[in-house]
Amino acid sequence: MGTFIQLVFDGLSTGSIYAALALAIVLVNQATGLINFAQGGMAVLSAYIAWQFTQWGLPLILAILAAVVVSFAFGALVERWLMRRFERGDPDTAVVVTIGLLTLITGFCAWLWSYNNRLFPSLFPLETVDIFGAAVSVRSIGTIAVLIAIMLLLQLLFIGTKLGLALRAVAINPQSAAFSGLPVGRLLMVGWGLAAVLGALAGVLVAPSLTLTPGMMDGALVYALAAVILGGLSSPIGVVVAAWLIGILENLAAVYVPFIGHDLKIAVPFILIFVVLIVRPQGLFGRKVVVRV
Amino acid sequence: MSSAASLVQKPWVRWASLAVLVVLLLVIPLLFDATTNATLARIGVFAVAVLGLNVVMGYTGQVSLGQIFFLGLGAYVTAYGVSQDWNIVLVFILACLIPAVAGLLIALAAARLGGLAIAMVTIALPIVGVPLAKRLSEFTGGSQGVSAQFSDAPDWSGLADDQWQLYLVILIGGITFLLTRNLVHGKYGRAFAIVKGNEAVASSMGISPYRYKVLAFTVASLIGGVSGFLYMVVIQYTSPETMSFAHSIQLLASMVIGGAGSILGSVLGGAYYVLVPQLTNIIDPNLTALLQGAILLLVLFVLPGGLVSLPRLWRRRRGKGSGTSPSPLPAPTSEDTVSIALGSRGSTPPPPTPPTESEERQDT
Amino acid sequence: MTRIRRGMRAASVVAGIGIVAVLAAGCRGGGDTPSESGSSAPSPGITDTSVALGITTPLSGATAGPGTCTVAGITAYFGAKNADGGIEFGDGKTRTVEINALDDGYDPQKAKANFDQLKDKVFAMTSGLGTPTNRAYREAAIADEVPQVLIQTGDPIFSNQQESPWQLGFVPIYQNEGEAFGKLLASSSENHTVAILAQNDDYGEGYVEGFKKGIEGASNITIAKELTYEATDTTVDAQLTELASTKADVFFNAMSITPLVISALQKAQEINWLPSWFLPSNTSSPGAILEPGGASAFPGVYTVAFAQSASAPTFADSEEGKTFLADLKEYADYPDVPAFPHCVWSYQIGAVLDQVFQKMTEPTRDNFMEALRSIKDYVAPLMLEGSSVDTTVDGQPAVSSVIVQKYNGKGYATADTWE
Amino acid sequence: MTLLELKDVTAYYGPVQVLEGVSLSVPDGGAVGILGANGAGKTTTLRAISGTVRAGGSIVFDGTDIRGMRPDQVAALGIAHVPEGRGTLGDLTVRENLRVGAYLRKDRKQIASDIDYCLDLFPNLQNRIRSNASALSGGEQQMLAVARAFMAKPRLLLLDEASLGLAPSTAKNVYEAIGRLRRESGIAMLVVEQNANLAFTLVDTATVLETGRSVLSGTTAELKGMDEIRRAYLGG
Repeated sequence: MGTFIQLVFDGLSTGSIYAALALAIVLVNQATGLINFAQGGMAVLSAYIAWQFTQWGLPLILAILAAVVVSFAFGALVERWLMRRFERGDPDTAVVVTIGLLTLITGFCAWLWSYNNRLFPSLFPLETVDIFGAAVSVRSIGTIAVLIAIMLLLQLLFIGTKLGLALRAVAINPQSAAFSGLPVGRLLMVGWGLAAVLGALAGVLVAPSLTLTPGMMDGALVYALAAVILGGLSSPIGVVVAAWLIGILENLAAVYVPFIGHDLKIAVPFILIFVVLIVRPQGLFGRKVVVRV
Repeated sequence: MSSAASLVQKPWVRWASLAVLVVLLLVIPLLFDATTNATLARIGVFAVAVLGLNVVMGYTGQVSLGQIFFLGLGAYVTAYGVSQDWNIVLVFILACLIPAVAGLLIALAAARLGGLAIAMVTIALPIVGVPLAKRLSEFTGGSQGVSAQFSDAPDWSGLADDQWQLYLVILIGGITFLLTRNLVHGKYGRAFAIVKGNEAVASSMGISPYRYKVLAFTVASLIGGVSGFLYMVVIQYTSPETMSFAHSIQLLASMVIGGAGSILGSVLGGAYYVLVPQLTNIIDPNLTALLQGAILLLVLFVLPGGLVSLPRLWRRRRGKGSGTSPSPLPAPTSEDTVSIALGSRGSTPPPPTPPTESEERQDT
Repeated sequence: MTRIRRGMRAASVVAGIGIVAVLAAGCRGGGDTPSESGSSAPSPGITDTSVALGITTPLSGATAGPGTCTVAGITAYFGAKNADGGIEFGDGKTRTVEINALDDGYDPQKAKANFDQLKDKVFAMTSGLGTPTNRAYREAAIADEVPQVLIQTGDPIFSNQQESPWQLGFVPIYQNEGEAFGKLLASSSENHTVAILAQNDDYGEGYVEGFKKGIEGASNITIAKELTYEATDTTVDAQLTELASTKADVFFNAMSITPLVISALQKAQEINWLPSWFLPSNTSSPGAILEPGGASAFPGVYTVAFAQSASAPTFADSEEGKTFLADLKEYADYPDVPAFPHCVWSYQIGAVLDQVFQKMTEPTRDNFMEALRSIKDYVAPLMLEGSSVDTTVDGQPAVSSVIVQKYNGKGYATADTWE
Repeated sequence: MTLLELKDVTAYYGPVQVLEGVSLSVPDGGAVGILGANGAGKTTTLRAISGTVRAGGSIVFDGTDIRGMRPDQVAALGIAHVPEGRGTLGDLTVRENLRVGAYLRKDRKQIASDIDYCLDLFPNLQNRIRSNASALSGGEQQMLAVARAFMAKPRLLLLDEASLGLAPSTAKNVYEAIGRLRRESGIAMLVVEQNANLAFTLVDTATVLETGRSVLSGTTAELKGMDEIRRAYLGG
């Protein structure tokens, strides 16, 4: 029985890595209607910036805060000078632009900090705590806790605040939003800036266990996309729950389903998507979109 | 200026240019050394792969990130066929059919889903394909991969291996391009375009989006199989790494850079896929990712419609210069109004880039 | 005829121009046809004053870390030698060594393309990382008679002279490392149950195959469970949990991804499963892996090595270690301590080639291969005492003898018996 | 006191000139109609005012020249534009659409009571308050568009073809509600409308456009009296 619970907790902490990235992807999608393939790359860049600050002697907390501020500015500038030109064009081109941005950022990190592994200090100590017979490290509990906080904040932002509403209005119809006085340009920049902040938090949470390399988040990107689709593009809570589900079911399938095993467990999220979307095309929690022709 | 436009309409000019192209394709392999022939052959392989992706993505508007899986599958079928000493023509047919059947089965299930979900299902193909290839090692040679020597030049041809391989690529690739051109310029192509434009409108016209999406996927995976066969003709070795997810993303980028939804764009896309890594290797092998990202963004900035829109853009710039451009009254596209909405106060907005046909957005 | 419409006209004209333009960009490397390498005519890539070596290796993508090292080490070694005037060849001429490295991003077709680019400009290919990439141009290298030697892959096919006359591996084949540890474990007096976690490719399979050969016939060793993982996985926690449930007292670990080994060491402690560990040579460095992983918590951590680990604390103080790090910084623009062993191995490959060049009597590839296969009992720099280079044995790479080491909290010490 | 003054306003779509010279003025609290055949430049005139198309000539609102300003800056000055096609924010609920309308306002309590006022003004929206705007009928979306514009507490409302695509009875209801809105809030209005009869129930004066030029203007009574106006627009 201990193994089962252990696998569930392992799944939760792995799922949290995917969830953190997925939240950033949802935020960009809600604010600009785009799927940002470079979200993982931007998270890695933020983690490198935080790492560089620690090398210059800043304590970890301050380094992370500084990196968060720099990431916000970087996200806003990327929107203004790069993405703005493609937001209203052909969506395939916009996706490839984000792929170009991902390659460029990975190359930039490799050029500045090399492909050598960098050890990244963790906010949380390594000790473990016993929960229902499963040993769970304080670090993964910390990651899950921070993640839940971000998720609730994001949910509040979108449903409760004027800014969240404005971001969504701009994504749906920027001209109509402008007629109500919404400063469209600035809001798009804020949307990307906030997503970059989310990405930075994801990067900083994950770097201690994955060690900092330019391609650190590439593996998590696919899982994050799966979580975004499974959870529904419009619902932060849905995406986090979907990411946890993927993490847990992946582990359980690998151990308990004979055919799958650890090499094919990566197929689990896709089987999940298939089953769920056949039943509920808008995802587990997304709102049903009725389009009148 | 207008005489040049009418010159090109005359039938004999069309025939002459076609003849020139055929002669060029026949002579080229004999002109250059082995290295260049090998590069050209690889461009041919990936031009066919990008062409397949264009059928399902450029022309039919469905997002597919799994095209490299069908290339890998075609390559494995070829390698296995050669290792069993089957007749080469049978091997080629299987290399086309098996991926096509796989594509058909996947499409039958996936085409029902919405756009982003189809993208996710196609992402699963390379990501699950690599560990699966390792697991089925008795067919695929597992992680060591498998090589297949079957494309050396026969003695009667008097050609060097690289020339023979390039001719094979030109012959098979050329036929694939011709058949696909006729498909997309014909009845099916129009149906694909309508499905891409608006599925609701398509079904109201009696065109079932589901049926044409499945057809597009199946044709794309068949062409993927052809490119897999040609991959083995040229590289003569394949391993699970061939169908890695990173390559699927690069194929998508090459399709867009070449020019989505265009036959010539597929050729340029194949050339981009093969030549850019060689170019970055010349500049500085340690900066591959930085340079490739920069080149990708630079091209998209200058040519959002891809390389294939270069002649049109160049003609328009020349046309605008002489001021007599008879451009029709452009409808107030969303770019004009939105760029004004986003632009800063008082600055006259950048001249609205006229939307290429792939960027046309209905102005709801 | 109606099929040939306006579209065809534009396509054919521009395609013709397009192909010619593409050629101009593509064919700048067109050299002369390969000269018949007669007994005395010099092979390509070598002149009286210099020799060029070619490397195709992953300098981008997931394996760029070790890939960059495969170039840095050899560049550092020959950078230092070139600074002292170059290397005195067996034929009396002193030549400087030039390294031409190209990135293949661990993609077989790019590796073959890079080989096509380099084969007429370099004397020999060397030091490239990866089984699929090296296999991709193996047949072409044999057909063009271009040496593909001292490459960084443990795939046994490259060290079989009958199958690969123009090839030779450098690092011990994976089976050797697994077998050495298996024999040591079998020599222990008590009974042991072993849990195995191996990378799902030729690397992992080779280690497990060798280990099973090493414990053949040993009644006191039983394998409790054998699992695999994917090189692209972000974590192996689930596998660790499953293996821990077997309560095995020895953990045979064939993993080549540094972050995953660190997280495995941490995870085992979390679920308080404290077996003795075996780690492969390229993921056992004290500084980069054992310290962050908190390895001192385990009764014993064994590895197999033939070269010193760059991040071991004693390394930086040793004479050879200092010169290595200095050369790396000055000639290979690699400023900090590498987290991967491939830098040290690449440096050693340079040293072995140095010996071969000194034995060559003619500037031809055939003569080079003869000299290459005649190195015996050569202790390259940074090698652990007791291991040496021996290229004379068919079926074995340049380095085959390996020493089982035990981690003593700071660095490694040779372990002759299992106490 | 004139609230809005247009003098010889020109406008271009790319290289093509659409407005050659439009002049009109809207008194404070007044309601002016813009009549004209299809393509006369009615919608483009409103776009020139709200800054969604490049314009020449002078456009002065309450003393400040607003030509060349961004749409959101024009909106911030108190001009609300209900665009052709209504510009509904489909994925947002009716309540969320109304809250977006009040984006620039800080008075939270007043916003809540204004929402109730809108629901009273347009009863159909009352039971659709929670559903997505995309699920509303054409008439309901038009009402929502006007309500959203009102939520910004503008001084001038630009209405573009409010009756387009609506059944005659629905169009009448919408115009009655707008008439009530004008009486109770005193907002000035500039109304583009094909259906002149409907427009005349709301506006005091009107200007007629032909091929991008304002040719004549007058009170509703004067215009009704003119034969060519009756023949051209009133089906007389």
